[in-house]
Amino acid sequence: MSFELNYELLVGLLVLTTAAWSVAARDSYSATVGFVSYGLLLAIVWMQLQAVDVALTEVAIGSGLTGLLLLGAAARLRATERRIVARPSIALRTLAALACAGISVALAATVLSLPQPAPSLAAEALAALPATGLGNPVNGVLMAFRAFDTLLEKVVLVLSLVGVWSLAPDLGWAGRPRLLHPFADDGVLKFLARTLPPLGLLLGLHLMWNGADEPGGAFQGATVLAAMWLLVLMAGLGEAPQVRARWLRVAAVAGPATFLAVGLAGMGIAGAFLAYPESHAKALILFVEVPMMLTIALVLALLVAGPPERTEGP
Amino acid sequence: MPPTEALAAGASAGGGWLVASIAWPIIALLLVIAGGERLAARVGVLALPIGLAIAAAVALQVGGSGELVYNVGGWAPPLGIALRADGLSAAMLLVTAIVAGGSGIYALADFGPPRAGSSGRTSLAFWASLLGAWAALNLAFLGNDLFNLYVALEMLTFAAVPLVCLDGRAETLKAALRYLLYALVGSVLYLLGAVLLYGAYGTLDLGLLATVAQPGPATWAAAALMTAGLLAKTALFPLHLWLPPAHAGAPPAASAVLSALVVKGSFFIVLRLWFEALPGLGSAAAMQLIGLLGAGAILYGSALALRQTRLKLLVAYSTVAQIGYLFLVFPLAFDAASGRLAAGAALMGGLLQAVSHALAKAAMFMSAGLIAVTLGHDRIADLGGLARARPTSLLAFALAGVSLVGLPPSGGFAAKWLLLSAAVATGQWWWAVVIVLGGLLTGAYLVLVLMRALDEPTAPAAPLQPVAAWREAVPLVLALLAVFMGLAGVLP
Amino acid sequence: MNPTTLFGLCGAALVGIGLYGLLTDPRLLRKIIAFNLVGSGVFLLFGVVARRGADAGLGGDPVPQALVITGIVVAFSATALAVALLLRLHDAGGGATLDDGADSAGKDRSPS
Amino acid sequence: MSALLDLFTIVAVSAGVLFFLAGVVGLLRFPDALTRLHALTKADNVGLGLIVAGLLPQAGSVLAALKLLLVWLTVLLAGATVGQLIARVARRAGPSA
Repeated sequence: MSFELNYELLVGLLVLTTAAWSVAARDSYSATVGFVSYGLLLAIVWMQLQAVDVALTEVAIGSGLTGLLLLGAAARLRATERRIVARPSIALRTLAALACAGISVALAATVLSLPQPAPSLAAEALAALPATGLGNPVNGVLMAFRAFDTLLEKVVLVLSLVGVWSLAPDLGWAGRPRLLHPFADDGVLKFLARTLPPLGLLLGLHLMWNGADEPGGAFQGATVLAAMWLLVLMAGLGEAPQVRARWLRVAAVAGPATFLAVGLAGMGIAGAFLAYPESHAKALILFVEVPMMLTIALVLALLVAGPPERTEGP
Repeated sequence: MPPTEALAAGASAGGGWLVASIAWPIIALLLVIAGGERLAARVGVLALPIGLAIAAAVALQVGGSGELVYNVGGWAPPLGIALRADGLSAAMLLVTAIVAGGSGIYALADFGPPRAGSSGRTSLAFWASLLGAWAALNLAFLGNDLFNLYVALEMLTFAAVPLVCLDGRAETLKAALRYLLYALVGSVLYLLGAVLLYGAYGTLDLGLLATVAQPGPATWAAAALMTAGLLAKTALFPLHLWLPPAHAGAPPAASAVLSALVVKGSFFIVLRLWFEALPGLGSAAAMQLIGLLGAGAILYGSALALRQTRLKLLVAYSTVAQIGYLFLVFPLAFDAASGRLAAGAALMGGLLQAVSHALAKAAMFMSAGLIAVTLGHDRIADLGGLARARPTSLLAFALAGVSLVGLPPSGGFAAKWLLLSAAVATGQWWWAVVIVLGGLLTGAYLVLVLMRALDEPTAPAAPLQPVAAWREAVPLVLALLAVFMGLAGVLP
Repeated sequence: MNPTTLFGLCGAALVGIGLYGLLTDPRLLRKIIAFNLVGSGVFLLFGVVARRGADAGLGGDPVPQALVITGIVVAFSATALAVALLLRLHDAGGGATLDDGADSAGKDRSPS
Repeated sequence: MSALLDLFTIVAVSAGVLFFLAGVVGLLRFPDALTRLHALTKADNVGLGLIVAGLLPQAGSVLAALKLLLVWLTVLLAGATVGQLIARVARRAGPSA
């Protein structure tokens, strides 16, 4: 067995251990911490699978933002969860364990049975990439070949934001999201929230700009921006916006609206919905990515911030 | 391949209507969010007739050419995503536009522009969800790519869940959360199946899969996972537990959309999967199993509907039962000789059942809602005097019932007749017994409601609440459509 | 066995671990975490499929890689909606489980 | 020259790893939050610093080297902040935590 495989075996085992921990831990807060470490380890796996774009997304969203969301919830539910004692009986749990193990084994067997050499669209994607003016094939898939999915997924994001907002109590509608992690009076956090965001802003834009040709993209960049904004909010340096604010609504739909408009324009100028004229493909894609990044950053941060709850006043 | 060439290779004239039918509700959705609570209802109501016109245009085009195909971005599958419409999709697009339109008009009373003092929260949430669900459903009916359909399923979930708990009561929140968990697990299983298919064949396009898919462990595992996930989302017995509390707890306009349309989205994808992508992979045993679950749904759902004491819950359990009929299509369309699923009377029966149930169930939830508003409650035992107090709504409820039971000339009759004749033609008499028995049980629980409603008032009733006539007209029109759909006879 | 296959088995195991948590833990927050485990297991399998499809000088098939990115974002939206629902339910006095007696879903039920 | 640089890399990275190891042992063995934090921050600051220093000669370009330094500085900033925050919570919760 080579060193490489030993290393990979170790990473795999760590991933499974942290996963098992986040299921088995008694306390939900510990389980969530386990889940965050799990996400970070998973990103290493993604690197090993030569999927740098996915690794970035996993760290930023799968582990980072999801972790923030879950940690906040775990803290708020701590007292209630302690009272929950009813668990399925040993017999039922054994049955469930056997069933799940069976599914895993069947799945593993299926994976082992997949054909070799594996079918792939890599060559097609690479051959078609010049028409998009991009150098990163993953971004080519996201912004050109399967741009429709990407557009729809922005709509999904905005829709889920409305869904989260719809959970506001009626009295809270005029208010602002109550952050899950109120640290308002902490000087240390304020210091971090003043020093880090300029750097974060730079990194976010760099990720987006670079995404055209190298790993990264609007998503990963937007997540960094969202994290910076959340940091500022958590440190009490800024206030979460009112969900009724007009600028917020416009910014929330700016990304998908621009994407859709460019897509519809493509019907006239490039012969199909979401097609780009070859000479201007890259410019158009970047033109779409800027408002999209704004929307994604905004929506991701607001999804973490939760429904409006606080009413105005002291 | 440059976009223009790809376009020439794969798209049909008039395919732009397919894009329009998905893009239009999205445009309206974005306008609703940007425009704010005050404009939400106005934008929504204006969007409805235009959406109906687009659906009609698609139906006309499909009627002319039989099939519409559109390669999005000009990229042909397997690299790109194709949209495709046939008669089935056209019919579903139309009924979705009609029911969404009806719910929208009906909802103006509850979710219209916010009056002074109200927050406008529910108005924004309702219209955004309605338009989002509409876009997602249209995508589910037109999508021809497994991952694109996954996005459609998720979009449908995120639009539907907030509709369940608009009132914010703990029990509806619980119902919404249970629904969300079922739906998420369902879509993750579906996605897992899609992953395995891509791993085996390198494409997600339904049409291409049909040409390359072979029987084998990966294909079987994928088909099983996807079907299980989609059944959970369609609430087929025994995965129906989330449906009654979710559908009965929602506001009536939302219940109508959820019960009439949302469950049909995932059902339609099951149809596409088995009839388009993997037609030669069904085994007689697997199809009988799906049929068995359908039969279980019909009998169990009807029996539980019979035991309900609340009108809205009865209507919700009736949905559990009616979903069962949809899945009888699978054993009935399976041709044992060739080992393939064949489009024919059974499939047409299933489609008619989906369409007529959509119209009838929307009518039923809306009239049940008006009855509850009138009386201030929806206890079946205390419906006495309703025939005099709210005759139009009761009539709409009864007419919708005619279609659910399957009496001629209703759409429900045509559907059940086609399923019955397919059962007879293929010699599977046991499904015929289930269909007839289900009809009898449906008749029983509906007649019980009607008998109560025709009674004299039992107790000194609380002052009856007024209901606008135009609101009563909506379910009546939908119910009449369901009843006379069978007469139209000719469907695309 | 090569590393890609190893991670494929890992993904299959993650799906099982997550499903187990989803089925047996009555606490909703834990169900949400477990759902995320299942989701990431599925994504990992997709990543393995992508890596197996390494071709034309690319380290992996970019199509599934791109789809996983979309999937991760959708899973995050789902988690956000579920957490918001759970916290609202908690504030409305509904507790932190779905256990409410008669109509409790089979898989969500804690036997008494 | 390059052999010397390689040697430097090996020594520095090994030393860094040693600090991380010590930090992990401390995290697992020390009795309370503050002492654990003490062990952990050493690993973060010095350990990572040594690893980054060791990798600098291998970076290949000035830009890459600057990026490595930036990584270290960012971790320092975040680590210091989080350490402070945890310490405050631990102090508020009392010595038993």
